[in-house]
Amino acid sequence: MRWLIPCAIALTALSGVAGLVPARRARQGELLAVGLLVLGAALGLAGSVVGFVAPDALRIDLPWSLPGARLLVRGDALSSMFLAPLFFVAAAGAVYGLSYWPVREHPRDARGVRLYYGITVAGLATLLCAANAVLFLVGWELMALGAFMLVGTEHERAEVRGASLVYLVSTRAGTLCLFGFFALLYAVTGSLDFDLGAVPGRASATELHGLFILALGGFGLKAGLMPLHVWLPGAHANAPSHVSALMSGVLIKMGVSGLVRATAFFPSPPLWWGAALVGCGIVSGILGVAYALGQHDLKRLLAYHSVENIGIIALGLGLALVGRSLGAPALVGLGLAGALLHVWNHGLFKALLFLSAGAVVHATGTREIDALGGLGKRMPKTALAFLVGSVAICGLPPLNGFVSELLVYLGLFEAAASPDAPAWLTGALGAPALALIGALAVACFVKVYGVVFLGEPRSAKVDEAHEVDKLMTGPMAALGAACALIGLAPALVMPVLARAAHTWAPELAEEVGPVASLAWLSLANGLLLGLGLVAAAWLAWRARAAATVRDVPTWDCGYAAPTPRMQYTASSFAATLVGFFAFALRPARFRPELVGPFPQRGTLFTSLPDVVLGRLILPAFALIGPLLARLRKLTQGSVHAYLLYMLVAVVAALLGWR
Amino acid sequence: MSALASPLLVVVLLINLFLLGTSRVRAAITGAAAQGVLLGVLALVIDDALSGSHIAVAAGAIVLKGIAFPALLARAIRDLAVRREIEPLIGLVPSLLIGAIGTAASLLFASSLPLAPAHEGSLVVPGALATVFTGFMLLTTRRKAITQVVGYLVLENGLFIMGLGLLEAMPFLVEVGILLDLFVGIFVMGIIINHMRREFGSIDTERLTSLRE
Amino acid sequence: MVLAALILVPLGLALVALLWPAARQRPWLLPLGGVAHLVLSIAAVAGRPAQLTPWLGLDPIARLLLVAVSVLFLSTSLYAPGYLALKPGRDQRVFTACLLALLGMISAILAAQHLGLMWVALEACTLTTAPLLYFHRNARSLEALWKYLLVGSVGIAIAFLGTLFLAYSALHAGLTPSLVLSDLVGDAPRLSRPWLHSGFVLLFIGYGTKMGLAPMHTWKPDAYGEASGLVGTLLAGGVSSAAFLAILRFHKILVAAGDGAFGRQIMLVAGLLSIAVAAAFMARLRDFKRLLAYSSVEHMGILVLGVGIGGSATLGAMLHLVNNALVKGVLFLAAGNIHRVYGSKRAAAPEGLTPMPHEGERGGAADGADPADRPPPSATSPALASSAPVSGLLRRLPWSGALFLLGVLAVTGSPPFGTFVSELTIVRGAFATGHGAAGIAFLALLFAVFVGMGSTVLAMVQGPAPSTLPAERRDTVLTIAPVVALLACVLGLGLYLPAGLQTAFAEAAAWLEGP
Amino acid sequence: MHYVVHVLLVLALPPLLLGIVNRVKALFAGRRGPPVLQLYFDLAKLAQKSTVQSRTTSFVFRAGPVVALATTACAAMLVPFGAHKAPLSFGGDLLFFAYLFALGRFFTVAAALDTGSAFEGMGGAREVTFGALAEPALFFGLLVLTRLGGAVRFAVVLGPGLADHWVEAAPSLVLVAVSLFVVLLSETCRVPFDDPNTHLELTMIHEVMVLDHGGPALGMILYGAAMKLFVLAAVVVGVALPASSGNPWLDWLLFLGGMLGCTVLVGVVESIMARLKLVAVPKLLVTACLLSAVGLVLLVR
Repeated sequence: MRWLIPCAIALTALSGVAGLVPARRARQGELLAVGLLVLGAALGLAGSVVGFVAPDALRIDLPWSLPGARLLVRGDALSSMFLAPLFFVAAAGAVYGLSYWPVREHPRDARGVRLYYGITVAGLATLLCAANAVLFLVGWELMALGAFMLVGTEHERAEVRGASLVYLVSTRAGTLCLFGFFALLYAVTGSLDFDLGAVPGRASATELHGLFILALGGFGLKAGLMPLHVWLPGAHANAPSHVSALMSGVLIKMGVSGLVRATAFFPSPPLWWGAALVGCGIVSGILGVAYALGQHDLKRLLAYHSVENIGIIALGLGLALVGRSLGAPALVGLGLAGALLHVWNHGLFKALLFLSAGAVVHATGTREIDALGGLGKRMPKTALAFLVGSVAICGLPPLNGFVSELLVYLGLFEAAASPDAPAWLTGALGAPALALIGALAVACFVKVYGVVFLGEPRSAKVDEAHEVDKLMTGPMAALGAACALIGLAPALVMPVLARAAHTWAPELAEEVGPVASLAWLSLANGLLLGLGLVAAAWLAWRARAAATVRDVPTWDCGYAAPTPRMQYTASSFAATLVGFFAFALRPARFRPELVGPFPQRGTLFTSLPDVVLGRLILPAFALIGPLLARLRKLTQGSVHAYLLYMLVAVVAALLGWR
Repeated sequence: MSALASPLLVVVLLINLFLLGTSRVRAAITGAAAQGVLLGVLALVIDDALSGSHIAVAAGAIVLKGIAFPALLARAIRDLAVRREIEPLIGLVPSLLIGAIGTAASLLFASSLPLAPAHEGSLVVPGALATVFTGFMLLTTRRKAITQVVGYLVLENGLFIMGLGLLEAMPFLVEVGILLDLFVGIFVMGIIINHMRREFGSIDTERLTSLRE
Repeated sequence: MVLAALILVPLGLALVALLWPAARQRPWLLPLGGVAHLVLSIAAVAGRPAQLTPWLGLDPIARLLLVAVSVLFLSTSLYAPGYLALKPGRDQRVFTACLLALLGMISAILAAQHLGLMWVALEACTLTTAPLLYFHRNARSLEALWKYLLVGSVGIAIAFLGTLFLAYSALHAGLTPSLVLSDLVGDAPRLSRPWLHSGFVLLFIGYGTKMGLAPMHTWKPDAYGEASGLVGTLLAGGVSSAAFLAILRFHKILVAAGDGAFGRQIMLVAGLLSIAVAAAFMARLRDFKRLLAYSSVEHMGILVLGVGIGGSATLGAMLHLVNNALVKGVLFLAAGNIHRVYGSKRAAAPEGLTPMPHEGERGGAADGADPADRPPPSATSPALASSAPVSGLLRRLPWSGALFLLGVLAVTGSPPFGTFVSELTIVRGAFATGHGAAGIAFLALLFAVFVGMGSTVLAMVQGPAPSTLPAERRDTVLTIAPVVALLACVLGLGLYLPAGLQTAFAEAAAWLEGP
Repeated sequence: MHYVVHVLLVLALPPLLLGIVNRVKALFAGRRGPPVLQLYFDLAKLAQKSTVQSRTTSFVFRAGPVVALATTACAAMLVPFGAHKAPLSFGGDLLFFAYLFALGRFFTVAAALDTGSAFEGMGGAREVTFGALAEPALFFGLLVLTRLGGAVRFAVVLGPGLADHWVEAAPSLVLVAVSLFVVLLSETCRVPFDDPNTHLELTMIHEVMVLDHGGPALGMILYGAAMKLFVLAAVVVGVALPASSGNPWLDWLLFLGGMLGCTVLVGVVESIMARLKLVAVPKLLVTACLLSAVGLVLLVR
């Protein structure tokens, strides 16, 4: 029993090794590898279930000879909360990878992808159940480095190289912040083990601030909170799609889990922690979706939506922190439950979206939204999967996205109704912001779904696209079903959430959250579906009764010969909304020079490069480089100068230190 | 501590200034040789009691510092047809000034260090420091490899003076160690200078600047 | 006796190598010496602290270092025959002999309890290294050698002056001056402070030159840049560590004198300075061997910083001493393989951290044609002419490339490598002992270093491989297996410390801190 | 019993509202105008017609009207009419209500894009753009109401308690009522946001999205639009006129009166105002948002 999760970790870690077989046995090899990984994932899921019902059953505590280290494994409800989606999505992605990235299509790197995939999953699981800083950091870095190798899979392309370097550098920045965080924690508590609520008694104010800032830096970087998201779009866009699914669905949540764990140490955190998280959440949410609106690259767009959803999660977590500072358990329960449930939901529907996007890329060979179109007829299953994902990610009923956002909303309205200023400010800013985020998400996903799957194909390659095989549609179906299940019967997950929230804030009651109203919500969803079915049935009946003509062109207001190129493009669709946010997004427009009555043929090209990366960080690097280069004048190879430095050192030290 | 020591040390200091001021390679080498011989004599007179190690060290110093190395360097000049002028990176007058300042500074610095009763009022420590400083000056301001070697020689002379202060206290092995090591050091440098001439056609170390970022 | 053997056996073998007629078997004297040395050092460490003469003996740090250096040399010596086989027509006789002599001298430094003897041994190291550096016999290696020798000898001279000061401090206190460590430690409280302090400063700078601490590090990039991987390994892993031990022995005297704070203050500043200088010079540095040199400067700084912080950071420094020695082997040997196959020490231009036009759009990343891409100075020397910048290692040299990448990750302190544990322990110590600012600065500098190394190394391992390279140049078992072994050691130290090692490290830290 | 009335009203009344609006406009224009029941006749006619669908379209195109109608009907079940409870009421039904319309918008626009026509794409873009701006206004309004009521459900915020709040919090409630009315106009695509009877596709929002629909589907769309007007008007009336006499039947009359008033108001606005330039629309929506925000601030200070 207690070795369930360690076994799962070992299996997943080694699964890829089975794939390292000579080319002619490659298929068997990768089947075996994926089989092992799925087996490990099954064990892990079982383990996470155990974690919910009997947390102590998973506890392992062995000595470890490294300084400050202990093999302290803990599978409490919080860990399980993150372990469950990890293993589910990982298994789905692995199966999908069998026909998305097989050795026969990618002889050079498919084995590597499978190997690093397993290692990444193992690292994720390790860090989730680790209760000692050293063990945690080992898992953390296994995850980070495995993911780095995965991002760099197609490193012959310059874009991929750039993305993987940015990813590597920023993940290291995060890891170093965590070094600082744990070191400071050790200085305060005298131990590298995570024992809840041990800190604040001994911590000074500066130490508290330092701890939170370091945690926010380290975990926020991984989570992709604005403005720490710089690595995220490139990495998600350039990794193989099932890897993007794992990264966006699970990996970035490790930042969230870290923040949840770190804040759990402090029973009464300073108020500004929650405020800061709420602020980051709102900014990430709004700007994330605004960036997504302006993207031309299907996967980059989805990546920015990860930033948005992390923002929503941060909003919920921040609300919970504010509630904890003010001693308002209702806010704590609703905010945390909403955040944690959104972790699940985003894991499911974002993985679903990336897998179906991957299917599109696999079938058409392009990620360029404005080059696609009309795929709904050619890849119906993929289209349906993407539709489900879109509705879910927009937080629309009757799917799961709405449930978690509902919980966050209820918390925010609760806060808005409270007398003290921090609380009602949180609510008054958070709720409309969340509404705006939702509406923008609708705009964005209508755009994507419409332009990619509806209308007419915009290029020949797209015209002859075909549906992908079962190994790819199967995982999508599983994820979609999970979305629908949580959406239609949210009351089922409430006990789990309550358990997790209780682990985070023991002062909370064992069952938190409006279970009753969630049951009503299921009823309302049922009513919605019923009405929809009635209306659909009536329409179908009428259509049968009266003749329906199908083979006519779209009525284009009298224009005789419409062509696919005349369809509304994604860029134009989003232009107005992007314009509203131009002050923050700085969109780039390259418009042709039109002169004379009969101007030359020209093309308009708009793009939305990332402001933080493109206008802040890269210029900073570009600035520092030459400065340091000037420093090099000190070592221009003259041995006399070298000896002079020694003389100066001697004199300075002798005069300085006696 | 015999009365002869301090005058000798004064002469050593004067030779330092001469080394800084001279414009001729050969003169510099001769100066270094003279300094070596002086140090040998100094080793004999530094302590009242004359022990075997004193004689050994003195002999070693005179033979190596006073004769062998200067001869080696002189031959190098002849074989390598080195131009006779020292080409300093800073003018001779400035280097003289800096040398004088350095000597003064080392006197001051030494005065801040408490002396053992045996050496009260002696110039051993300041002389050593000043000579080391002079060696450093020669190393950092002289273009030719040969003159840099001379600088290294002078630097070692400074150490030697410091060592004399502890001659009776220091085990024999270390003294021999210095001389041996000095010998090997100069020897290897000589070899390199040879190669250098072959590789670059000159021993002007200012040209050795291809290794850089 | 064992200790004497540790020094004399390699020297004897060096003599044999000089006299050995056949060039084909000669390199195999190195593994022989390596095995013998490992056996002897294990015997020496396992045996009770042998203090047969007051002059030779092993203090706890020396025990650690002795085994580490022995392992390092063994793996290097296994690498050597394969390496020399690929370098026909070079003077293997002197090379082999000098390698063995170097091993003997390093052991002498470690075993010396007499500070004068230690000094002599260190100087002898400098001189035995000279022919090794000049192995390639071209102008660049000659220049490197000249700088190495001049700076090194001056440093050694300063160290000698410091030793004399130390002795004088005893003389002034009216004690019979002795340079035997135990005596000095015993009399430490009575030593004359002014002499002790200035002596320590001089010794720190002198031996710091051999260690390669900034600003005395200037010889390092040149020497390591021109040295073969073998020599770089022994210099960075062996000689530098030995010089560090030398400094620690004097620090111990300070601590015994109750002046530990004085030494720590100096080390704190010097350590941060060295890391900062290394970080600054690593930025956009495309010559990967010089990059490794600066990395060595950085890690010497980390060692000194750890001791300077004190407290539990000292233990971290001890761990880091061993880890760094081993990982340097991985890096330099792998880099040697790469250099041999590509004939270039220059990495391709990195992608990603330079501003790119509408980033991410239409796959339009910067094409990496940056102005700094002019032909490197190395192209002037005939051996390296017409050499493409290094890229695509993972495709062209999967083994060496992967090992180099892993080595860089290890040297930058990524979990689960041993360096991670040591660096984390140092940071912990910094915060726990109230050096929070130093801790933060240390982390920031580590990041800067990582950016510098990471961007260059990624440009090397990733990307398309140049098609111009002759196909017969590839990895061989002899040039890979030792590197793998070393990497395994580093990884092992990051995952598990056997009880024996654990106590050994603890003793080392205690020896340095305690009375 | 009253639930049955509720459902009947929702099913029967909406087309009448549009008739009233048109009649008001006609009166202002000095015409007799079409009969008040005209929309009923149109719906009956459309239900009989056969349909023509572009070959480009897929099932999404047919799902558009269905979902739009279903969501509106479902929303109608959440809103209390006057003093009468809604059939379906639970904590958070306000939010469910708001998101139902978002769902409807999603599928309407998707259906428009399914035709691949540039004009309908244009209309869809405008729909989602203005919808996104209307959302915060709506939520600020809801915040005010919930802060007054104390729970996030219609039954509480529009309940009898509201009447008392009108006493102490009149200013904010007025502001909220106004901004909700503006939201109503934009959500139902009335003047000044959109002109239901314009014939220039370039300037339309809602009408252009449904260009390709015909027959029963078009009927559903018209019916759905009318019902949307009805539901939102019910909310506005609930806020503006929370009075309740003791007698339930009297309350029904009160409610119908309020609805009539609201409808006439819509008609008047359409008659006396011109349609705004598209670029000016966001300004109006932001203004509405600010109104209710100010309402909130007035409440908490």
